[in-house]
Amino acid sequence: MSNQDNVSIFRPALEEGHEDEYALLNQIKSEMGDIIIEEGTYVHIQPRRVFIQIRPDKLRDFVKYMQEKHGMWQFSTLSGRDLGNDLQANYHFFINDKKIAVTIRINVPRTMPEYQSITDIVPAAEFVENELREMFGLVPVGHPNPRRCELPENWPADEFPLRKDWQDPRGLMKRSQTTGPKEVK
Amino acid sequence: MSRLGAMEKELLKSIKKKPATVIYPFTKEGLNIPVGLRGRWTYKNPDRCTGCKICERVCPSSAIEMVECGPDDIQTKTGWRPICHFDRCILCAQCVESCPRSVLELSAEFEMAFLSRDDMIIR
Amino acid sequence: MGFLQKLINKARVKSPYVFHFNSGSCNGCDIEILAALMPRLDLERFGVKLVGSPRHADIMLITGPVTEQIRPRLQRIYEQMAEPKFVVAVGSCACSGGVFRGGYNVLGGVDQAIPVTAYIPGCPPKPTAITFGAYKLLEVLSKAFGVAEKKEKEEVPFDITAAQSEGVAET
Amino acid sequence: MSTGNRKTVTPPRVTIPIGPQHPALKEPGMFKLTIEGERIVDAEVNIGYNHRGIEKLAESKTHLQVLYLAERICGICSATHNGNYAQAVEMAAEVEIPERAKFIRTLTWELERIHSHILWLGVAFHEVGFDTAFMYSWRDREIVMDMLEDLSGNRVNYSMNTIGGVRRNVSEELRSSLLTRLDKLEERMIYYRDVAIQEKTFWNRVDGVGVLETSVARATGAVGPTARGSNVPVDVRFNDPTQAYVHLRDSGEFEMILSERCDVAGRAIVRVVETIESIKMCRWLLQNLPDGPIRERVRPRVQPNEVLARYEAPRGEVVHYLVTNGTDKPERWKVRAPTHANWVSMRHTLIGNYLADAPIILAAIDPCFSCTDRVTIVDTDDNLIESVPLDIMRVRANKWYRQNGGKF
Repeated sequence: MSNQDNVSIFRPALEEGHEDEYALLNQIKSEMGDIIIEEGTYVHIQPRRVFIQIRPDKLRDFVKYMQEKHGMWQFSTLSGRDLGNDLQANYHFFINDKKIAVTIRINVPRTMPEYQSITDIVPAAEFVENELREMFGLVPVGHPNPRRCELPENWPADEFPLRKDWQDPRGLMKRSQTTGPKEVK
Repeated sequence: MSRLGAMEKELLKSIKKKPATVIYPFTKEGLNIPVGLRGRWTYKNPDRCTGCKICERVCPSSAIEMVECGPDDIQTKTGWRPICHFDRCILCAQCVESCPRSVLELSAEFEMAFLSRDDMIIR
Repeated sequence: MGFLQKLINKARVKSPYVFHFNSGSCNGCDIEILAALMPRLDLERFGVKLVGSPRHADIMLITGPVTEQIRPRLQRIYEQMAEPKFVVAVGSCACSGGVFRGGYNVLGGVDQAIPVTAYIPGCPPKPTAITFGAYKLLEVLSKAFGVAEKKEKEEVPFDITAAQSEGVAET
Repeated sequence: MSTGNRKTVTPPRVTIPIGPQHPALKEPGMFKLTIEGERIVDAEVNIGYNHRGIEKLAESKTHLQVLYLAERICGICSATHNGNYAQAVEMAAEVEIPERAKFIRTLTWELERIHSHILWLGVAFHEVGFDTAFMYSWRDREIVMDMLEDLSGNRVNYSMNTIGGVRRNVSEELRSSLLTRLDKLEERMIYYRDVAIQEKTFWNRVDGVGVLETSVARATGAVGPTARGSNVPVDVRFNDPTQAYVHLRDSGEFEMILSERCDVAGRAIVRVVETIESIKMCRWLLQNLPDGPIRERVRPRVQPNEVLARYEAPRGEVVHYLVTNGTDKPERWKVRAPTHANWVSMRHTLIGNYLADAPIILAAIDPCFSCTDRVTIVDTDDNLIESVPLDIMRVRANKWYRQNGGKF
């Protein structure tokens, strides 16, 4: 699935000093255990950080469950990662009452980078889901307002600059390393 | 909720006050020029420079370039010396901090305006 | 040069109207331009006025490394300005791209899109540096237009180190 | 039949794009307002004029260089991104920085908040046509700018933080001079609080304008003073404290500023009161400044890790998601700036208000703001295009208020 470098980035915390986080994670595991993927689910060594990896097709169910059961209404942001064979979307939420930041992540295969959009249940995700589609080519299916938001209008639709294999085919990065004024008509 | 007087008192007070404006550029009096202001990049102590290229490597905007010492320069150990393309310099002073022998400095000179990018190379 | 033309040039140097354009900058230079127009350094003493439309302006102050999205708009606005027009690049980004050199969506400097008259380096330049830049540009312009004043104003010599040891200037 | 000749007069629906030009301040952005008569019925935000590809650029730079790149994301919250990135790398490397460094870092952050809020206050005064107070507040902003310049050596991009601590120490002399100037600043800020609340020139223009209900603010993920002005208790300084905020919270002297008003006035009050609170925090930090070293050596290669660093910037929550991979360069770095989170809620604050209020509502979220400058009015019926600079728009707005509001 994921390449070897990414396995080692997980630095789980000891139970001691992170009781609240473990209590939350264990409750979620007992109630929604069937959709959680153990590999990327852990309590981070930093205080108040929980990372949960779930099955991509259950994202909407899980977000709804978290909103109803745990009062998770504060949405921070959405970030993508390129893992090689997979693309990853990380939804960063913050549970304001328990003061715990929850990151929900899904891995989707690079050949079929599609998953269900959550903009209708979390309106705040509208801009960032658009941004993720532009930058990584991760398509949120069912997004109510898909449009270009960050990249220029003349950007080709099949180029995603933040993917690791984007090799700058038009020499844009070299062009901006200017050393003197350009002759303009 | 609303009442008169919060603003009017202040307006009257300011009649007696000195004007807040500094009459720069005719005089620099009244300007705040603190110690350690990060201004123009200078190659201050060329005799100490060894040409180690650390400054070139740490510069976030690749403003520093190492060139071979000319005949008039003080010859460094490796035969290279830094020059600064000041149009790219972001005045972060990381080169000053990273330099092991305090060769470089950002001086307090802040009055800079150029008509061409070629004039902006500091040797 | 006719008398009328001379008068117009003189007026132009005495009171240049500036237009400020952000071509993808971080706002640092923008607030410093604004700070130069505020009570401390009141750039309006030189007759400099910030206007909202490029059609009214003589000088365009540009900040930022010129992103791909803003480039056609920048060029269009430059074309809209009436002759004679001058462009001042304020800040390192506008001069050369600064720390954003090598980005895929920036051009790296205003001079990659439109001709630039003067560069003010600094990240961002202090309001005093912007004032100095404006002052210097006016000097250059008045020479170019042949309306330079005969007698140069004498600058009061000022010792920076003395001011620093005095400590903080009172506001 | 008489009814056959009757004409129903509906106000024409007109779309007004605002931007992307702006002679005043901030990022180029574009707002498409759809209006019926004087009412805004829909609003759409277009961004991307300022996209510089920072996240891609960062992958080719070392952590130390990204620190300076991060600083230049936003010139008004430069210490925010700079410090938050430094703190993210420290968390990833699992390094604890010295106490004194934490205090100085927090002090820079808080001073920056003061300058940013005074800047906003000035802009808000300007947007409602109260230029006297605009000039006054910018004059007094120079006090805090000088403080920051004395502290760091630059007025805007402070470069105070480095990985493992801060770069400059606070001398005893500077400390006492900062404390004196904080007193002066506090006196001025209390005065501006009174001006903001009691001057009807300002109050009548912001009272009940741009309402954002608490529930909407929660759902749309509003952050910072926009959310706190709608009584949503989000403030990372108290909810998820790092650095010296842990001590500030534990001292119990400081509290989160909330307002139940939900309108522009609420946001203004939150900001002004927060500035006064920030001044108190700065004083507390300077008075309790511990002794010791100011930096810790951190090896340039950072172990593989992933961190989520959060900090409350002047405009709201900043999130840096950093993945390191064992080299001296970041593998992935995601930045969420606060204004980005506020775009979604902006639509709701605009809808239902008068066009005349649009500049102040746009300014009220402090949207790295200057987007509001040149306005193009496009009449959908005959494609008549009229270009209106914001200052003319502002004059029209003031005139409209004189005719219809009548409270001046």
